[in-house]
Amino acid sequence: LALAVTACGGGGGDGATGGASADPIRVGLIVSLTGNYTPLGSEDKKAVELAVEQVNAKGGLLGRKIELVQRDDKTAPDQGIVAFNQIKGQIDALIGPVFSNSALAIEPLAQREKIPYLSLAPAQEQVEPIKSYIFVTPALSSMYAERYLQYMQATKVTKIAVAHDTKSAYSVAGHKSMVALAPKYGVTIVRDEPYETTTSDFSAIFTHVKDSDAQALVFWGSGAPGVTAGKQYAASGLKVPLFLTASQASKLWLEPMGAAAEGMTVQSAIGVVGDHLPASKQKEVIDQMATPFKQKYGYPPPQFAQDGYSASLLLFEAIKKAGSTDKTKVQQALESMDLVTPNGRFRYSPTDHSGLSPDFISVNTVKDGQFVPTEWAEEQLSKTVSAE
Amino acid sequence: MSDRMRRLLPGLAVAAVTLALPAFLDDSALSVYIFLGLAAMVTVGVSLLMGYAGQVSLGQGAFYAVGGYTAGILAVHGGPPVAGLLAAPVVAAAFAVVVGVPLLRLRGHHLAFATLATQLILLSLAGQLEFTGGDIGLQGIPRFGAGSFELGDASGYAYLTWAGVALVMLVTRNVIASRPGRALRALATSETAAASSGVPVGRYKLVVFALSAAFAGLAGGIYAFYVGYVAPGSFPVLLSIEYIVMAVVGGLGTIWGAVVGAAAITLLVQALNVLGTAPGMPSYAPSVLSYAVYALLLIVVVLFLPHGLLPAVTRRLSSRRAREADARP
Amino acid sequence: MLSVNGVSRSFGGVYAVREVSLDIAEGEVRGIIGPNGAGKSTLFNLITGHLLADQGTISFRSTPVDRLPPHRRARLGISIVFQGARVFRGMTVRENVMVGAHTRTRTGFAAAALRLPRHRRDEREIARRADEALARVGLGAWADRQAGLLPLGQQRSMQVARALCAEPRLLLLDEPASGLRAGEREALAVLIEELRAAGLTIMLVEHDVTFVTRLADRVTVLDLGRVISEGTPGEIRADPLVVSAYLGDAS
Amino acid sequence: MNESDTPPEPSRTGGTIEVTDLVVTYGSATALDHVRLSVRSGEMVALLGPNGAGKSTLADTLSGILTPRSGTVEVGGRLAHIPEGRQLFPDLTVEDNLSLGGWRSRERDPAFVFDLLPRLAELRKRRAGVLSGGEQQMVAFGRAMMSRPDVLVVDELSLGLAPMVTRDLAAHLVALNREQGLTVLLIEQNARLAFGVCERAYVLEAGRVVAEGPCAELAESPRVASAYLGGSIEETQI
Amino acid sequence: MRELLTYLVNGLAVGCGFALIASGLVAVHRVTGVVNFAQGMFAVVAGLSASWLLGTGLPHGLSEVAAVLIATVTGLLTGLLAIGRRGTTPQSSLIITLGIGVLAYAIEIFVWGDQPRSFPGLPGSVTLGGVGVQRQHLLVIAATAVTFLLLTAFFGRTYLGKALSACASNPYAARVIGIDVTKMGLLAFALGGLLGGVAGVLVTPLRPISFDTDVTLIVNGFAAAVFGALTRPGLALVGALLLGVAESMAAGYGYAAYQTELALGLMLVIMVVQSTRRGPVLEETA
Ligand SMILES: Nc1ncnc2c1ncn2[C@@H]1O[C@H](COP(=O)(O)OP(=O)(O)OP(=O)(O)O)[C@@H](O)[C@H]1O
Ligand SMILES: Nc1ncnc2c1ncn2[C@@H]1O[C@H](COP(=O)(O)OP(=O)(O)OP(=O)(O)O)[C@@H](O)[C@H]1O
Ligand SMILES: [Mg+2]
Ligand SMILES: [Mg+2]
Repeated sequence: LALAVTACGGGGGDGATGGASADPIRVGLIVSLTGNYTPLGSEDKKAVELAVEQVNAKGGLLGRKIELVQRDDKTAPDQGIVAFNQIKGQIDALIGPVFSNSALAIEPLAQREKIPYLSLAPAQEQVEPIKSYIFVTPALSSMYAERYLQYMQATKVTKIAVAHDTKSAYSVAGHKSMVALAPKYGVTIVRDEPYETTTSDFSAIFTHVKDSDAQALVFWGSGAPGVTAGKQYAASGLKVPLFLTASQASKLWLEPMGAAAEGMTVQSAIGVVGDHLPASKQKEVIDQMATPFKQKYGYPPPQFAQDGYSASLLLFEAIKKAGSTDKTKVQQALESMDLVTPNGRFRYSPTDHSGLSPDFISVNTVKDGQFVPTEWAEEQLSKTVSAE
Repeated sequence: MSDRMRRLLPGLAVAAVTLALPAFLDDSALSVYIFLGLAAMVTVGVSLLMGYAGQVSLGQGAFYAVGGYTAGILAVHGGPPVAGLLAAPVVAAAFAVVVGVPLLRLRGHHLAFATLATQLILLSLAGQLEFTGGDIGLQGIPRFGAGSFELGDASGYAYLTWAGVALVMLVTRNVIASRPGRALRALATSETAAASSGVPVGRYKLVVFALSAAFAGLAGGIYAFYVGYVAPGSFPVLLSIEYIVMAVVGGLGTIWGAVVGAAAITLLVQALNVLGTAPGMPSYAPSVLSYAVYALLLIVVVLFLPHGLLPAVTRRLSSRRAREADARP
Repeated sequence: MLSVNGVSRSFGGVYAVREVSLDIAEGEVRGIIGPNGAGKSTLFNLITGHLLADQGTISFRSTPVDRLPPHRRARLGISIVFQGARVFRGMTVRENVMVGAHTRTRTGFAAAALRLPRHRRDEREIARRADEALARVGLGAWADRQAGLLPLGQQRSMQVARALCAEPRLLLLDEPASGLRAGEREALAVLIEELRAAGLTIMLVEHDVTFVTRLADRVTVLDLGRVISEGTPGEIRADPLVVSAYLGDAS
Repeated sequence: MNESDTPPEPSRTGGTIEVTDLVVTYGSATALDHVRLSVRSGEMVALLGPNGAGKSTLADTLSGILTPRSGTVEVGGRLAHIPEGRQLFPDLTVEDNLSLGGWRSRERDPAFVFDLLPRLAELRKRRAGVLSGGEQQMVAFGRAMMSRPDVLVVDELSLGLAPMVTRDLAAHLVALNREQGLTVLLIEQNARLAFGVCERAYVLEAGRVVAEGPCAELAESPRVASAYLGGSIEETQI
Repeated sequence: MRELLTYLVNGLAVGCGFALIASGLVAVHRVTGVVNFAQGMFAVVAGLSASWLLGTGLPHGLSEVAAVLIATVTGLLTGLLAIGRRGTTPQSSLIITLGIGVLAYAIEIFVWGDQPRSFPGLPGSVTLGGVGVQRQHLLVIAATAVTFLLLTAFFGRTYLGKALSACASNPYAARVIGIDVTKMGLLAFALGGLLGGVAGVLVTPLRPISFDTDVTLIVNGFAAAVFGALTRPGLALVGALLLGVAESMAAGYGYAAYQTELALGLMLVIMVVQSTRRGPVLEETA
């Protein structure tokens, strides 16, 4: 009996709130605050909270304050579902998990309940096929793949080796896109090197690449392997350049790498290199987030924070455009969205729920512990931002 | 007769409440209720395996996963859901037999490691194979149903889950209070003495291993239909450890203890999630609260109620009724 | 009944049992004595199958049992009371003894899970038999106690009850009287006499020579893993080899 | 309570045991009920009683493993305890088992034990867990001697030992008692053996002392004689 | 040939990392019979402390030593909770160490945040017989060699080491002969903390550490330790090296995607074969 009472208490709590015309606008936020994805989820949370603060400071939206209803998915799909069911009755829209397994578990429910949903997970599968209420905010790994291929074409790299983490959806998808798109850019993959997230020794990969005629090694992976491989690359005596993807574009990678990072090539979202952009709408938006974030937390916003912030801006804009929190109207507003965010300019459409294009990705080299866009990237980016 | 009634009464009362509950719970509470039931199902198996037969498994999540993937794969390929649900425990048990034949030669910590490794290997494979959907997982599992009937709403799944729990508890109770059950408890303390009493130790260990796997497999099957999605991330190794924690906290070697443990942990976790993410909490609150309070309560319970929640409560009750309650070693 | 032919077993080069041959007749009580470490318990373990012989063969009622695992030998009717306490802790005394009857019933997992009527009948029958066995060893009043908490002496008696509950044809007793007081020893001796009268074959390892002399038809003496003497209790007591190796001059 | 780390010299005056109004319980069950017992320096005292009387409980309390519910336990001098059921370190060698016996006395060299029990010298490198029952009992005895005790509590000396060995060990105890004043509390199933070596005895039943006195007197009592001195035990003379 | 050597050397280095975690598990289990699931946490605490101390400007060397000390104290505190209360069974203690591991998450996040940390170790690499090896890897190998030599000698040769082993072998008997089992257990936990700390400061420069890295560390450490039955340092080292080399070889010869399967599978096969060869074993008569 006690069990039943606590079950009600624990779950039902405030489930009765109708939601429709209650005063504040309620935005759900489900991210990983415990478990493996904590470092990602907690950054998302900080950024979304910041965006909400900023809007509320300006009087809110449609004259109403925004209130966050948060839950932790514990880096587990079933907990994501529990969390979603707990808050689905109270919220007008949802910003969802950064862990793709959780995201994919929640999305069918959100679709069924017709709740506009902005996902923080980069998995392609979320928008293939398109579900009308589901939108993705991080750049998909296919875009990072394509951007690198563009860069290679420009710098006359035609033979590459690719390493990817078989246990990470992000890098599996990135690798897949790279394999698929390479011919289009005249690039051949001469070595294909899988590894696992827990791998702590990459000498095998470097040895294999050394023995091939690859002109560059593209390394797909996030978290610890990025650092481990980076350090071992420096020790391996490998001569061809190492290309790292946007997961490494933060102090979390730079700091442990120290001097070993100098000269390495690392992709990033446009937000990371805001300082190097010409004055533009894009730069403004980036600063609008980066400055207060840095003030508050003492470090520049990492990629995940930018995803969270971008998702918030997209959602707020959609509500503004819809003129209400009516879920169908917000969904429609999202499908015709055109908005500049720290992640770049989103152009959602009924056939495109990921909205970004590779143009908003920078290719950088590390100089004095900073990410500095390559000449090619600087040129490309300034073209992109001035086109707006 | 009246004694029998007195013993049956609490059980019946709990059963009645359990049955009535889904009608009163909203969706949010229902999903907790369902996951609680699934955890209880697996934990009863863990309790049977560890508490009665003395075999440690740190990989019970593997059987949960096998059940989930079995039901999921069958359903995605258009198999009838009922077949999927029936296949889940059967395939899980068969899998347990296949790995159990070599692994159950190992004892104690070796067995614990072996089961853990089994789960790691299984997850790793599931994350790479085509037909399991790789790391992204298996999406779009249809809802459970039979013929033209489709189990749509959560309360249906709640009934299904708790029917499963009841079945699992009944089977476990019947087994432990019987000849094979006695033999299991005997081999838990002395395999040699059990063998010389005629107990086929190896075979019995295998059967109980398979039985506990079947429980987990059944839970996994229901999970797959309810969630409609299974992925390697749904069955992390930590989950297996959580089941052991549940069994120990509730009271190892008691059937109801497994359910109490599963309920206590599940509800605690939910309560802390709600509390930690409440508006106005500092940004570190969710993780710090979830971890610290959970851990402290766990430590306190294990230190001060070493036999678990349920035995602690029943002992208090029965020592009030009659002073007869044999101290356990 | 039981025939052991040239059986040897060594541990890391040290022979515990060396070329031992024995023939036990149906209904016989055979005493086995010998100094500490002579190989008596090892011999029992070879007969029950807990250890496998390096050499030699063992057959029980004309069936070779060398390849059979312990539980199969138990099913043929070989029961043992181990030296030291081997109790199933966490179970009551009655349950401990009921495990002894494992070979006498058939209920499997499926029948148990479904609570078939046969299972209920079996259960009642075993419980009754266990109580009977407990009464015979004088533990009737202890049936519902936790076995692990019994004092050592009681644990040993309980093992005897457990072995009896299996209704064995051959009963191996490894120092059954150790830890028992004079009065309790007397009761055990009476019980063994009753069992012999009922036709049970018994092998008895014991350091209490008076006890063995009283009960055994024949006595085998082991030393350093070998049989050094065999005969009636009287013959053994007179054998100078036995006196110097085991009994000492004082007796 | 009983940890006086005296130097390893064999002490000439034995220790003492003084137990007053001792109550020891296991949960709700009372194992010892207001037990009073005293052993003077240099005395050898037997403790008899049926199974479950509480003898081992008393021994465990004397060596500080169990804590009394009430009453006092005073041990003068260093106490060594040969526990029921041998209780060796099964994973360690015989030699290591013995040398650990000298934890308190800082005696490290088991040579004198090997002199006393030559069988152990043969087994010195063997893991204690695989020894035969009697061999283990010898190690348990030797381990207790390694601590150069003033008081020795023996829980079932003859358990599983061949008669010759029992006699040797009993003789050794008597010798130690006579020559070095070792105080001994002997819990023994073989009452003839116990009465043969001890001056005084206590009889414990159901946690209470029901009789005490010089062995000769107790042996006269018909009750004691029938329960503890019955016919079947091998005669043991020293 | 050069390839083989590369994989071998690097595999050994990785294995040594596992071995250091295993050493702590063995130290604690050998004395207390407890499988210390907080062992990985000690390494994490040391890694995070070292990176934090370096950040405050403390020089290398000093920071690492201080971090190891912090881990040692953490070990002691863990021991106090896990075995300090009389009558706690090893099984209960295991769950408590699990709880302490989780409690530590909260404290670590509170103190150091939830982001991974790392710090530079020995910079650069050297070439040995044509094989490039990070200097830090060599340091790990050297430290492991020293640790295991000392540990084996301590438990196998010294009187105190034997007394410590006796505590888990038969706690009752240990108390009978006058050993303070709880005190010895605490000593073991402190030693476990120290060993975990050493592992932490050595491994953190190689791979970033965050509060929950302990899971990865403990899984590999546990695998290695179990190989030595959680009591034998030498075998645990063998197990760890086997695991490391198997992973490295799998990656080197084209099975990188199946590293986990192959390495763990190999461990399982060896364990099962060992147990089969041992044949029917008798339980000890105690
Ligand atoms: N598993 C084993 N490994 C190594 N040696 C063993 C093993 N089992 C027994 N031994 C040795 O074999 C010899 C015979 O042992 P066994 O137990 O058969 O003696 P026993 O005659 O029963 O002696 P006791 O009268 O003391 O019980 C002993 O020396 C013993 O140390
Ligand atoms: N750990 C325990 N928990 C509960 N009861 C116990 C425990 N240990 C012993 N007892 C009980 O305490 C009483 C005294 O036991 P003890 O072992 O002291 O008897 P004993 O005189 O040594 O018997 P024996 O001659 O058989 O060795 C017995 O009734 C026993 O059941
Ligand atoms: Mg023997
Ligand atoms: Mg006793």
